[in-house]
Amino acid sequence: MLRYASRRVLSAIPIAFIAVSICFFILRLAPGGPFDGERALPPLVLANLRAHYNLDQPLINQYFIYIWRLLQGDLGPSMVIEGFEVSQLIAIGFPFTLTLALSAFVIATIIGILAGMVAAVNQNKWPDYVMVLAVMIGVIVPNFLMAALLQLWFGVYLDWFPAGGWVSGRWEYLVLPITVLAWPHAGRISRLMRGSMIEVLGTNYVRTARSKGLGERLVMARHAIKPALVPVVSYLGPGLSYLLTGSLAVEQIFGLPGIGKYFVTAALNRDYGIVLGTTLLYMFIILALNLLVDLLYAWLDPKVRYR
Amino acid sequence: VTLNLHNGGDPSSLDPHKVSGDWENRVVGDYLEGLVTEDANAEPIPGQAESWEISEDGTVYTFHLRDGIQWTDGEPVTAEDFVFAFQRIMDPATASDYAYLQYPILNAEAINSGEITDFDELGVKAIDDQTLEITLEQPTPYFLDALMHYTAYPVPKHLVEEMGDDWSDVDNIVANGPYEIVEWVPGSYVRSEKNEDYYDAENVQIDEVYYYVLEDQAAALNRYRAGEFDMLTDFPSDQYQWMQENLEGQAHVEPFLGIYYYVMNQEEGPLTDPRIREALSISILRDVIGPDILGTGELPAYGWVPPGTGNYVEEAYMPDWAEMPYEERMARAQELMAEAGYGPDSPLNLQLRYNTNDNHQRIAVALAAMWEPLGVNIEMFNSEVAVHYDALRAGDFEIGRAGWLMDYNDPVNTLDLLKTGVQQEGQMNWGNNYGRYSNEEFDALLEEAAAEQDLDARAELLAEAEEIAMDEFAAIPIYWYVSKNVVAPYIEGFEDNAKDVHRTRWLSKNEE
Amino acid sequence: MANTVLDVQDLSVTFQLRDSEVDAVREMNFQLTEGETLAVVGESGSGKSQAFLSIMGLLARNGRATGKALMGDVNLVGMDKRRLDEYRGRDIAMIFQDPMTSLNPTLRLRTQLAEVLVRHRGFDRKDAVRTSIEMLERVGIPEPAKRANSYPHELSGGMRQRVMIAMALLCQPKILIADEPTTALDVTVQAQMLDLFKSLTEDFGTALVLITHDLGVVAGVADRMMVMYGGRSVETGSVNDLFYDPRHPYTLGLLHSTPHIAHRAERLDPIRGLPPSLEHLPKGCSFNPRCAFCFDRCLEERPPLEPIGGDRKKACFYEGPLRYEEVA
Amino acid sequence: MAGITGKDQVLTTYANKLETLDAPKGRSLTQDALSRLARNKAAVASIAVLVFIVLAAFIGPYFVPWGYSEVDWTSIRKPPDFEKGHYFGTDQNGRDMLARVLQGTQMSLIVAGVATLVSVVIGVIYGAVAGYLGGRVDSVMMRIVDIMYALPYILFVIILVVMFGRHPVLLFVGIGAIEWLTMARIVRGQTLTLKEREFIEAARAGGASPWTIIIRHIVPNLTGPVVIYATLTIPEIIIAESFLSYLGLGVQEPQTSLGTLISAGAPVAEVLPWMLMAPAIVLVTLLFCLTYIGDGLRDALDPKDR
Amino acid sequence: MMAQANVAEDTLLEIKDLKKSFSIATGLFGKPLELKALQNINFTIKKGETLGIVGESGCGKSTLGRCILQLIEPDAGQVLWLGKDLMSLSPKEMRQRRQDLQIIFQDPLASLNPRMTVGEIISDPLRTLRPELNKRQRQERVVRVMESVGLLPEMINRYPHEFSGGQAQRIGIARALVTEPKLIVCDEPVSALDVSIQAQILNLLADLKDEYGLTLIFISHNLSVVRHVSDRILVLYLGRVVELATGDEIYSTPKHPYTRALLTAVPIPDPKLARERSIDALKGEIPSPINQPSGCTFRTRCRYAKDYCAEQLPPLERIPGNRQVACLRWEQIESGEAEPAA
Ligand SMILES: Nc1ncnc2c1ncn2[C@@H]1O[C@H](COP(=O)(O)OP(=O)(O)OP(=O)(O)O)[C@@H](O)[C@H]1O
Ligand SMILES: Nc1ncnc2c1ncn2[C@@H]1O[C@H](COP(=O)(O)OP(=O)(O)OP(=O)(O)O)[C@@H](O)[C@H]1O
Ligand SMILES: [Mg+2]
Ligand SMILES: [Mg+2]
Repeated sequence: MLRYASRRVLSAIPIAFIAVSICFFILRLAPGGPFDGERALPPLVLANLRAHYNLDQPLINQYFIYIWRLLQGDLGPSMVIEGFEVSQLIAIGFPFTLTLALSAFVIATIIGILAGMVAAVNQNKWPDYVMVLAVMIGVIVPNFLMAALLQLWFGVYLDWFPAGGWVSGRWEYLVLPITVLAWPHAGRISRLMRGSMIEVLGTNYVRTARSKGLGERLVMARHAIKPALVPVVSYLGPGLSYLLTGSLAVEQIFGLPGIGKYFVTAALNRDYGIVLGTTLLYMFIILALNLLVDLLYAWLDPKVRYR
Repeated sequence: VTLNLHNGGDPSSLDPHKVSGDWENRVVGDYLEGLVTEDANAEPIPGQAESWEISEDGTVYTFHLRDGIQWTDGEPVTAEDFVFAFQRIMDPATASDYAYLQYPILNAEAINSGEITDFDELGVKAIDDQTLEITLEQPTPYFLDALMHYTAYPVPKHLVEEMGDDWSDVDNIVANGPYEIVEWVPGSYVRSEKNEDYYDAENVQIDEVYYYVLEDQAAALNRYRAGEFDMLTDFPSDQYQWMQENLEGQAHVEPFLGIYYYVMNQEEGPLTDPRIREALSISILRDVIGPDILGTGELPAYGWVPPGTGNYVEEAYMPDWAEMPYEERMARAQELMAEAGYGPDSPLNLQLRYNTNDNHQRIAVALAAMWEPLGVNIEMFNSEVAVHYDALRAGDFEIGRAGWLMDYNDPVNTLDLLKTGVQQEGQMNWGNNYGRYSNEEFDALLEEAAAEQDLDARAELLAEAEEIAMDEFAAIPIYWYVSKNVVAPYIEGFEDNAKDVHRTRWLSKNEE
Repeated sequence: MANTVLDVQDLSVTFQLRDSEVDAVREMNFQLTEGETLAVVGESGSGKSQAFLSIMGLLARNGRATGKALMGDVNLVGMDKRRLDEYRGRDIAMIFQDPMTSLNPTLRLRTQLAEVLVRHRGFDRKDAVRTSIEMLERVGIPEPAKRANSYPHELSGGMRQRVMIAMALLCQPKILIADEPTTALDVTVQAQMLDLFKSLTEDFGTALVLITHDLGVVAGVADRMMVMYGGRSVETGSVNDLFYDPRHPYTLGLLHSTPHIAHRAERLDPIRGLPPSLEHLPKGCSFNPRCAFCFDRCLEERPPLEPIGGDRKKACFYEGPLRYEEVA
Repeated sequence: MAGITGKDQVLTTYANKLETLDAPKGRSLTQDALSRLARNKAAVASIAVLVFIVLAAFIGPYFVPWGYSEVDWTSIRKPPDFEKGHYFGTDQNGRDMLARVLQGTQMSLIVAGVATLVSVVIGVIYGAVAGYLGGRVDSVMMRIVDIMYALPYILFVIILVVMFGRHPVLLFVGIGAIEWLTMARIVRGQTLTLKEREFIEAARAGGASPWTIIIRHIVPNLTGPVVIYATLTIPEIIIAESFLSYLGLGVQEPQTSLGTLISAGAPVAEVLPWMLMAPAIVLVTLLFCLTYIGDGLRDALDPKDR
Repeated sequence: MMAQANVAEDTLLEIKDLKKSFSIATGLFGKPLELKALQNINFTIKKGETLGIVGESGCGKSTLGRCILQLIEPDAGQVLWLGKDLMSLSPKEMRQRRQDLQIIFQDPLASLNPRMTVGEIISDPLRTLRPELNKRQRQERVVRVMESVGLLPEMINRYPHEFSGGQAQRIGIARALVTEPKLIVCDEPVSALDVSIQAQILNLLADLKDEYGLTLIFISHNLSVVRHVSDRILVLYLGRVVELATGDEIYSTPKHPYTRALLTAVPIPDPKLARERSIDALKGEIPSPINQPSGCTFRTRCRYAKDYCAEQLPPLERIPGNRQVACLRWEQIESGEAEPAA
């Protein structure tokens, strides 16, 4: 297992390299460049700019320059946010996005699992239907709409929470954003949990656990949860990545300083540096997460073995 | 006293030579000041220069700097700083987007293009520490206006020489304007504090400014309503009516120097036929667009130079069809189409490109509906900004939407959009003339006007050019842009102006 | 007479199928006394397991039980699950037939064993684990301390079965239901297990229900025996009576089909015909299509389970001597 | 014993008894599931509502007074007006919201249907193959998925449009291309534990090839999570569609979709509420129905449950 | 060796030096332990023969069966089917072979796909191995095998969890029989069946054997059953063959002390005899396959064990009467020289 894990960790580097390379070339395939805006720049200025960012060189040279810099740990400059290096932007925004996404992730995962269990135990009875209603709202209502509505209701009408912004260390600024992020995640988790839980509740080993008179709660908590978690765990990786990228709408509506927006806007702006930088970052997060998920599988189901 | 300003986008930089947007202008214009600066109405008034003289032929400007002006690190602001700044922005290595705004200066273009490598040949000279002489290529009536632009701001030579581009990092940055930058959280806000060393500091009322980043206008309005912002620099036009009813007097909608228009490909395809261009243009019911479709009441545009543009003729261009009843116009348009061989039975299929945006889409939808009776089938094609302009520049379109906000207050700024392209390295460079309209007479008039000293005569020449282009339907003007601000009732000193520049220096907050 | 620990009255179990119902157990009646071993034998599919699962409140979701199973004066059938949990595992425990699927594949044996003690005997976890390991040792698992850390799939079938046994024994229940507890065990280990059961009944007065097909096992340990066919008990009585003087043709058939280690017959002698379908039981006695002694009445009327002297009961109308040779 | 040997001798006794019994017909899980689904009240009610929505979306447009692209210059951004036949009001272009909602629903139903199908098929097969084959194949296949997660998805879309122009099929490809990734991960996780079950070994003993095992033994046992996740994918697809359309791939004006209508309605929720309400109510109803149907299907496809 | 001569035409299956060990993970980061499940297994089976395999629980019987069918890959050794090594076959060839080789799994329920009806489960091997049959023909066969194992055809649409243990076991048997294989590995095929059905199934197997030369490997704990069906019996202990002889020989003259112990423990279906008899169950710790004792693995429980048993691993010797036994002292034990320890 340790060997498996370390092999996966080592393989992250070539994989990230592949991802960055693919991304690099796809990016250049797309028409338009970082300096295509509403107005055409005079050709001279444009040429100056392109020279400044080495964009006047043959593509393959640019690629090698990028990779060479990357190997030295330099993610290069942002082409649209000119005052910053990509690594600076990530260093500023990423901790925030991560905090936001992780808090939402943890809260939502726990709520989702519990809700799913409650629904499963009361399969096709009213708590099940109510639970479905409550959590599915988060899944069904698109997050930009949810964000706008919550902002209006709780930020403007009721004025319970700030309508936006972020002051370091003040939790009330995060309540609405986290709610918007967490709700759909909790919804999905609870759906997956409900389904697999129902399946597990029908197995012979749950029958055995019940025969021991453990009480329904303990049967759930100890015997049914673990095997039922498999699909939930499968979803954790994609789930967190949705949270990271999905924070775009939340960041934009609540005016938060995260990097979620770069995942989308940088590609639209053709800010090559940021796109590549965030892709790289994202790649590592995904790889780490999925390694964790794979290890979790082995923990959940001891029969699962990796070579 | 703190001003919470909704500033829209995230500044890409604080270096005046690297920025390009109005949201950056708001921040940069508060901490740096040029020779000339804006008053509350955005008219030029003395800034770092106390006074200036202009030579007879209008090509040499001599500026006298104020006494005792200094950077916030205590270094004096000298004429040398200005010389350095102008040289820096023209340096190709700086790769400044907007360097061309200062091309009227002698040799500026040549230096920026690398033809001249000796920066000292630039027409900006320090006579002594407090005297600066700027020489122009040719007389330029709007040059003082151009000097208000951030491309003409000084930079602290001593700092830039010491740490290069890093000088504008928040830790290093110095100011010579009414404010100094103290904090920048990308994606969130920039914070400035009042510069006590500023020469007019005693009249500056606001002590602290937050320039908030928030691109979502609806969200910004919500935060304004929650009391988190004092001023919005934009708002969703759909909310205008609602605001007029519920936030009486707080929404400011004013004419703004800019034009929203459609370009037509005049190099190839059906739109090379002027009859079709005419039909398309006259069949647009422009009056419905501003008030109903957009909701902010933008005025219909029939000409090419925004009303209120300086150095221009009194009477704006107005084609005779503009006054015709709409039915007549439609009848005429149908006639024209029929002449060109199209009609409901033999429809003309056109592709309309616009960049992804709600308002652009609405206008495209409305226009398509207006053109339908002419037998024009519009296929709508939206794409993101980069792709859209890439296609426009490449001439890869039939009709496309475009817009122009004026950089300086002079008709040339928009008329240039219709100038024939120039031959460069074996290729035609059409610049911003996406439709590739080309008329020798028009080009000649512009050239003539450039050399004309007399402002009135110049204005006439330009007006003539405008008329030529518009009569040939070189493009379809649709509406004049408006500026949209929301200002809390307790903010004082806010003056509406056509340039939509409102320096914090002039504002004050009336807290009971 | 010893105390009656379990009194089952008119127990029936019905399963809902897609478009029909199956009566897996019908009107079952029996008593279980302290320290007694009751062997339940019978045809596969005749409702042995389901009868006892229903007492434990563990029927599948589509199953329904009616009747009574009195333990003292509490009726276990249809009892609220929360109250039932007070008894299950402590007073009444069950060893399941299918050891492979009855152990939780995701938990270590240690956890699965110890939790009963924690729940019912108030042990703390450490003690519970220690006691569990001792129990594993008693059921003959080698290196029990190490094995307690394994997961079920790492064990062979027989080992899992012994784990199941250990689990049921931990609380020294009053009633132990062992559903084919030794099928996966080799004879030496089986003997050990049977010894273990014996000492349990003798030392602690546990009443043991031994569901099995191995008549050898029945002969070895059981006091009384109940034979089931088609969802009903067709004959009950002491082991000796039933082995040496079976009164129901099905019991006789069973005894005759058993292979014997001592002599190798060319062919075994099964009961003719197919087991009945519980969905459409034949009219009259459900054994009638396969019965050599069947006569008219059997086709029309269902024989009730009636006492026939001693403490025996049978459900058969045929009163003559059962001599298998006569019909064979 | 005819079945095994062709000779009837051996088991004549049984055979005789069985003459009377007809060999019953085999029934499969799907047939079964349908009948079980019919017994789930919430699911049946949801199906009824869904059918209504589908009918309204496809037939409704023939019965409403306005076309979805027709502009009524006299009622721009007007609330519901029964006299003019704008039952749901009009949008900022003076188009009838009812007509647009119907057209949008139709579009979203088609897109969601096809794209869900694409993503489920690809995701299930990909995930099951990776999980079942395991080892190196699994590693490579899952790393490909990881890379695809990391690459900025919008770029693909942009390039797709540039390379192939805009074509409705591309929309499905585009959406399917993201949504299958998660499905594949879930399926793979499930497969990892399934393949260790003994009945898979039994299937191998029965000579089944890996492919057969995946299709016949693994996939049916995946239905629970797959059905559930598929119902979760649908809202995502509807939103993704509006985003892609926004970027220029997919549904183009004057045609519309539920997601597009909602994104247009969201910013004016306060001032032109009818623009949000109509599509939002349809979407929410639709998705709730699908959720309950999904639950019902899951339950119905689980043989242990009835 | 005589092996060469033994490979007569009628040798169906030959196992040579088969080894299998499992690695047991110990926590996430622990070093895995090695569990030797099978060690140096050698034997042959002739066509039409039934080989019984008995042995303690956990001694590797099921593992052996799985290795023969290539369901798990042996670590070493050969499995020769008609002289051809199954391990060298390509997966595709092996799949074809499976028509001739079938297995009845020890665990009835777990080996049935919970989402297939009985009909589908039984016809599943037919669908792959006999693609030439159409649906109707398959259905017919399925119904017939179901009858022959005592399952009612009306149950064809039920799902596995709706069956009793014995019924599930019969489904497994039916699945193995349906392809008309040449060899069946029966892993505890009748353990959950009542004696009457058990007798039916055993008779069925016997008939198939007589008429079609079906070859069986019959794993069971029920020695009476094994005795009844087997021509020869192989006794396994901790992954090693300790004795191999014909059924009659084993039962009348067991040579290995473990075999002896087994036989004395057989329960007798006669209450009086059963009670009178004192079973001397094997004493002592059952050794763990992970930590096997040195020398003879049985010595820890053997009442005849001597010190030298701990030093030398007894080889599987051929002894008169074409039997094989792996005990250093079998002759002494037989002649009564060896004194059982108290
Ligand atoms: N997948 C596995 N991983 C680890 N160990 C295993 C595995 N399968 C079997 N074993 C071990 O291999 C040994 C032999 O197991 P096997 O199942 O062959 O025993 P068996 O002789 O069939 O026993 P039983 O009669 O109880 O079924 C046992 O000690 C068991 O714990
Ligand atoms: N969940 C269920 N749904 C429908 N029928 C069921 C269900 N469970 C069991 N049955 C049926 O109930 C009958 C009794 O099953 P039970 O398990 O009690 O048999 P058994 O006597 O224990 O047999 P065995 O000795 O084979 O284990 C069987 O015919 C079986 O098919
Ligand atoms: Mg049973
Ligand atoms: Mg086994």
